[in-house]
Amino acid sequence: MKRYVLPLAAALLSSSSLTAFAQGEKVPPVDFLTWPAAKYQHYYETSSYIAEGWRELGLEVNLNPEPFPNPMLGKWFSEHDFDVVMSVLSGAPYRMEPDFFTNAQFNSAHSAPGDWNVGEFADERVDELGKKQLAIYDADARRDVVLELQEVLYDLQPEAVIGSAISTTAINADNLEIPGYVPAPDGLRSIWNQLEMVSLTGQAVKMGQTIDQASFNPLAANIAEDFNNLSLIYDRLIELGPDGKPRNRLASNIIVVDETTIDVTLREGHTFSDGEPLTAEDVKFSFDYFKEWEAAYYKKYLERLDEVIIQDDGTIRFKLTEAYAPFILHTLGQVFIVPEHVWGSVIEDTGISKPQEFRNTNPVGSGPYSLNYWKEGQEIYFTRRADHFMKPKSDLLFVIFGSAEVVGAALKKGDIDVSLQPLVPTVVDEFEAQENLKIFRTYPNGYMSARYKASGEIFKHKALRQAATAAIPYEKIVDEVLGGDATRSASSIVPINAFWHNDSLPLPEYDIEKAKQILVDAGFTWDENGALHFPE
Amino acid sequence: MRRFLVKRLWHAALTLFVMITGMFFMFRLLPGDPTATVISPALYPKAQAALKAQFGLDQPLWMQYFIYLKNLTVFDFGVSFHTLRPVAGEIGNRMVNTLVLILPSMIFAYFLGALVGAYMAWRRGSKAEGLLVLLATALQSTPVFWLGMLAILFFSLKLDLFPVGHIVSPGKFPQATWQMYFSLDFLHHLALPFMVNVAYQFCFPFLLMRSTMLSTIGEDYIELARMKGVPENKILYHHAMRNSLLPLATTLPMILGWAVAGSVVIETVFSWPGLGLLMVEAVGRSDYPVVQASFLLIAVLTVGGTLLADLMYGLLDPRISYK
Amino acid sequence: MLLDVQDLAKHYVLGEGFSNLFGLSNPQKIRAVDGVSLRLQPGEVLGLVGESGCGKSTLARILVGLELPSSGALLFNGNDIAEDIKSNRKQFHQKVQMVFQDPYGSLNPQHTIEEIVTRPLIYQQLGLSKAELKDRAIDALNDAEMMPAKRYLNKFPHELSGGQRQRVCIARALVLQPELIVADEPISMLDVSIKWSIVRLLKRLVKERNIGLIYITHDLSSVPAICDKLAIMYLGRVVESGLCDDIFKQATHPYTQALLAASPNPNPDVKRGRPNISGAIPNASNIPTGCRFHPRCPNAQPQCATEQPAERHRGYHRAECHFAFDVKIERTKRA
Amino acid sequence: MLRTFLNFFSIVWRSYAGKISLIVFTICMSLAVLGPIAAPYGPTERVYDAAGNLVRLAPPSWDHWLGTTLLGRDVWSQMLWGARPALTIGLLTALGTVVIGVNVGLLAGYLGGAVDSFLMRLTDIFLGLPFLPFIIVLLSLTGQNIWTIILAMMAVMWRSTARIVRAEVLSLRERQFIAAARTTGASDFDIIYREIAPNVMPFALVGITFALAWAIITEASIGFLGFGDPNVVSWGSIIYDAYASQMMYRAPWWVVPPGIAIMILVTSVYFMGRAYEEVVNPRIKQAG
Repeated sequence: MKRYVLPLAAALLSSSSLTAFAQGEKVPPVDFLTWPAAKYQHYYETSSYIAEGWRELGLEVNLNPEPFPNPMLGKWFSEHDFDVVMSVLSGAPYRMEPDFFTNAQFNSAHSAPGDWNVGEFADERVDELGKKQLAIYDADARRDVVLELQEVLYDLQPEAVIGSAISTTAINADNLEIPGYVPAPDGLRSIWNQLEMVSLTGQAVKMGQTIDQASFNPLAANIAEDFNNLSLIYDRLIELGPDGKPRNRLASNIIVVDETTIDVTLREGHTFSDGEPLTAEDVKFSFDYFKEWEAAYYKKYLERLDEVIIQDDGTIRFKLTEAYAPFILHTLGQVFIVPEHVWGSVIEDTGISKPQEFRNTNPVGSGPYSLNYWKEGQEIYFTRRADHFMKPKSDLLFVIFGSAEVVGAALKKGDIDVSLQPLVPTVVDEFEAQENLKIFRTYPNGYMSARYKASGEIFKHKALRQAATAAIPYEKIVDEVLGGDATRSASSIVPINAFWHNDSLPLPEYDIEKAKQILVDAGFTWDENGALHFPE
Repeated sequence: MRRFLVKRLWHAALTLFVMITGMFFMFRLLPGDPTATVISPALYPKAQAALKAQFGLDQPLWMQYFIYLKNLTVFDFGVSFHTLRPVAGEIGNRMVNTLVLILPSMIFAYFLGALVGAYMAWRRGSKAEGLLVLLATALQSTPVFWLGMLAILFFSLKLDLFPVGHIVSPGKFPQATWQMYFSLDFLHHLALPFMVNVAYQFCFPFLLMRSTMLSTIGEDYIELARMKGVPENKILYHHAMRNSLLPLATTLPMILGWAVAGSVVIETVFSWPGLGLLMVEAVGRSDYPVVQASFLLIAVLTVGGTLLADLMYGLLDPRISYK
Repeated sequence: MLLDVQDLAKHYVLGEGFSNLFGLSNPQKIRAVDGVSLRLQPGEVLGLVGESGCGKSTLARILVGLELPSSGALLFNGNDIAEDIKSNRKQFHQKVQMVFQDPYGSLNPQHTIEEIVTRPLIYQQLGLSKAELKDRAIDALNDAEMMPAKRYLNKFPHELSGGQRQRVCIARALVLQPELIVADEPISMLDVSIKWSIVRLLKRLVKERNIGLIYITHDLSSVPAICDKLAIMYLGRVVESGLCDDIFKQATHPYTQALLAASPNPNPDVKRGRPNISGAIPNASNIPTGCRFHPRCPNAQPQCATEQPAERHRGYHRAECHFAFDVKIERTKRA
Repeated sequence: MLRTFLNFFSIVWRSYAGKISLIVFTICMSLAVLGPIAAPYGPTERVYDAAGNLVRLAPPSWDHWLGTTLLGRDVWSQMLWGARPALTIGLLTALGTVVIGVNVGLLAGYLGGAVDSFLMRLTDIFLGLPFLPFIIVLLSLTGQNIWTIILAMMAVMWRSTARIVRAEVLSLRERQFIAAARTTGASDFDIIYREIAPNVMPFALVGITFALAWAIITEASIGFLGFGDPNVVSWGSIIYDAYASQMMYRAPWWVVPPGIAIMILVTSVYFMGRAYEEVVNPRIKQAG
């Protein structure tokens, strides 16, 4: 309300006061949607540092912390009710797919409520390049387009990329070794590292976290922690390697026949945990089943899947409705292969109306672990399947705590071996000082940014976006808020995603003079109070 | 008597019904997109629609309400949006955890408060009395979470006497849940939150006992006993205290109910997997079937406590007659 | 005629209302006031005498508008105001004021004397200024012989003696300059030494200002000092009424006679007699048939149990007894 | 009204404990009023040393009496700034609570009948409401700022005052001075608010003190559970900051002062309430 009254009042004032030179309307106060300080201190602080920088430009900035998840998520994703939002997108293996942080976020076709283009950014070149890379299966050829796309985005600045906080976790080295540790973006949560964990106590590896498993039903899952644990129990055709490249898991070979046809050869002789063999029928069943029953999370990834055809015992053909390069990582790399002999009759057996209601507390999967017990809200115990081709080394015990603080304390005391909960950046040295604790720093592929509402009254001006980006005290944020434990990035595809990241782009720097010059060049002016005015 | 009972039961039921209804509509009628509190807006729009249908949220509001009420009559609280687990199963265990923390500590606090309160009334005007009143009030005036934090700081982190939180040690969870409550490990975890809660809850019974005792001591029959030469400590614990216990006993159920409601804070500090913690988590996740159910359960305990206190008061106090 | 009460009745029904929606209990009818007629001229004091439970307090509450009569007429200056009270309570209260029995309970302990005395003016919304309010309060207090009034204005009731409090009550009643004052046992809770000064005060006010006073008491001893007329109430009815002197000299109703016999005589040489009636006043929900006094009447005859006595009178002296003014019976009784 | 307040202070001043708590409370009040002026730094202002480095987690010193926080904020300044929200929230809540509670109690007790039944059922319902859980749910739905926190607390806390006042009104309305007022032409409104209300003021004042104590603690608890107003530094939020930063072990100067401040303030409020209550009404026991 206020936002609409003020410019009007300002306009009336300026027209009556006969200013010597032409001055546009005063830039209205910037509504900066951010996180509540209490629980998300670092996100909130980051936004407050950004706001301070912008105030130097003559902008009036109002921080608007909203409770998370609601209504903050609602304002962020559904209502797009902000001028700037403190966007913090978490990393995930499948988000290594370059489409996710570029085209999916900035293509004007994705501006609907609930979709990813929350800033309602629209640019023809971005749309065009985005569409183009989707149809290129050859990684190198596709890479060129993705790099160019990043360049265009760098110029247009739909958001100011701050960087990503390094996620630091720790283990108790007295009880645990991880000989084959790989620096995956998801660190100790990565299946590649969990497979490598060796318990020195002869017991299961005890890992502390704060979130309980929601369910072991892959059709019902929709949060990251659920998928992590599901992938211990169920196999996928493809698994994203720690380096961001797809690796074969159940698949032994993948051939892109043409833009809309992909053939997958299945690993031979693998069985489910109940001893039944895993066949091409199970694979076809799984994809058809997820699509037929509209598993909520997978809906988007199965949209372009037209048909699954069993070529012969070991080969499955996927027919797509249109070219979709992310299909391999996003679809083959995410759909779990479930046994047809269990799920095929689950509705009749249990009397539920759809498979999403199935609790699946005793899951039968082909993965490297099987579920031993699940004390809901307290503990989950996975027993390793020694004969699995991924060669798990120890049993895993996930212990659920009420808060991250307690997980940290329990690790310090030796009650648990691993803290899956990232340590708050500023306490890391305290953990490092303790001898038996070993620190793991991981560089996630998620990132923080100030996302402008590019369709909004204020940030529809490209120059203002560019100037705002140059008025952010990046170094201070990294040093003071994130305790130095952060990497910066110029692009939304962060450096850890090395293959797709465009490293030719210079990091944006805090340069208030340059920022002001950009504004001057674009015709912005300041009044006697130092408040910024739009160009005439 | 029967009419009194029926009336009180009817009032309690009415109270619960209004709360259930209020809670149901509060979630759906407050400003903002009602489903935004239910389904993560970050989900792909089509996925949102699918989820809405899955949870029955595509039905008209009044239908949802009737379905909700109908299911409540068979103790079906719906399915958690987060875990997809029937809420009833989820909260049952949590409630037991809350009760094993709150009940013993409250009863102990009452017991201790009554004894000390009676003794201090006897020694009224002494320095010890003044000090204890101050201490008890100060403890009651301290935010219980802060007390808990200091306890963790000192007893767990510094002296390493107790675990920092949680209900059993990781990996020590027995196969059957009931076994847990009888394990030493469990008691070890219970100790610190138990002590903190006792310290916090001690004040009320202490002051109540002290003031009732002070008025009891002034009564004639105590003087009479004294004149008859009954020993002082016998007068204290036999005559005076017995007659002062009534107001204390009758408030216990009500205070218990309130303590359950207040367990939210202490469970959060000690990461105690009880009903209160579940509720805070569920609020954070907008998992409102769980919020509604745990709220309802806590409400049943508080309403039940008040009801019980009312009935006890009526039963135990000969001066009260039923209307 | 200042006040003309005609056949006034107040009946309560117990056990009715919500709790009896389902006919769970038998409603009981209580006839607290059961057909009372009274008349009062300005400047006159009417004494209303009876045992507790006879309905005199209910009658008083009706007269000051605290309760509405069930039936009967209530004429004030010739106008029937029974209906008027409902619609225009405020105006009615300006004309009729009450002095209560308990000077401790009838003053709001949280108010100063000034507040207590000015509140009636405020409630009446007369639109007086603060200064005017104060002046009128002082006048009223002076009239009630609280002198010097200024000294008492900021005091609280608990700082005053019983007699002073009753004067404040009277001042509160006077401040609205009423035409009629109903005083319900105004001296029964006061020390003997103060009683007479209050009685004298009331008497003086009535005469000086020409207002009507209904003086309610259960105790006949103070009556001759103040009352012009007297009405004796028994179980909701006036059983005997007339000029004060007539009644004291020639009481004709056995109940009045019993009351007179029981009342202490100011002359200490005269031994206080005992009432020659037995038992307690019956419950108003269970009024005896015939003459309502017959179960306790020393002279009761068979007809008393069946026939309700008609009113008999001699001049202004009236009585409800089958044998009223019957010399023979009187003589036997005196014997 | 004013008279009752003055009376309150004079009664409290009579006892030894009351005197001390009144002094303590006055100090807290003046901190709340003057604190922001006296505070060397802003509530969220970061402190840099001469070299331009953030002064992080500095232990108490002459420059920083209570040390600094993880983000380089002066704890002493935060304590001073935090007094105001604690007391504002507490006092407003207590006042609102009592205004609602007294009115409900007056109306229910005086009007009786259906109004009484309805209001008492309403009170029963609110008495059965689990206090903190209800406030959390309410805040999660309506947004977290000082005003919703105050409203949420008020919505729950009026219940006990209402009950006590109603019981008192039931006996007051039978007193003769009510009939006396009625015969002078007082309307129901006059009787409720001019005759009865002054007599329940002592109960209201006792209610205010206990509500104040409760509100201060509850506000801190809400902050600790993460439902506090994110734009306001209060004693509760300082504790939460320290807790969430996992710094309480390393920086006791950060977590201890706000807890002690709350303890001292609330204790003094309790003692004032009790000192007054003992004189005014020896019958009612302090209830939660």
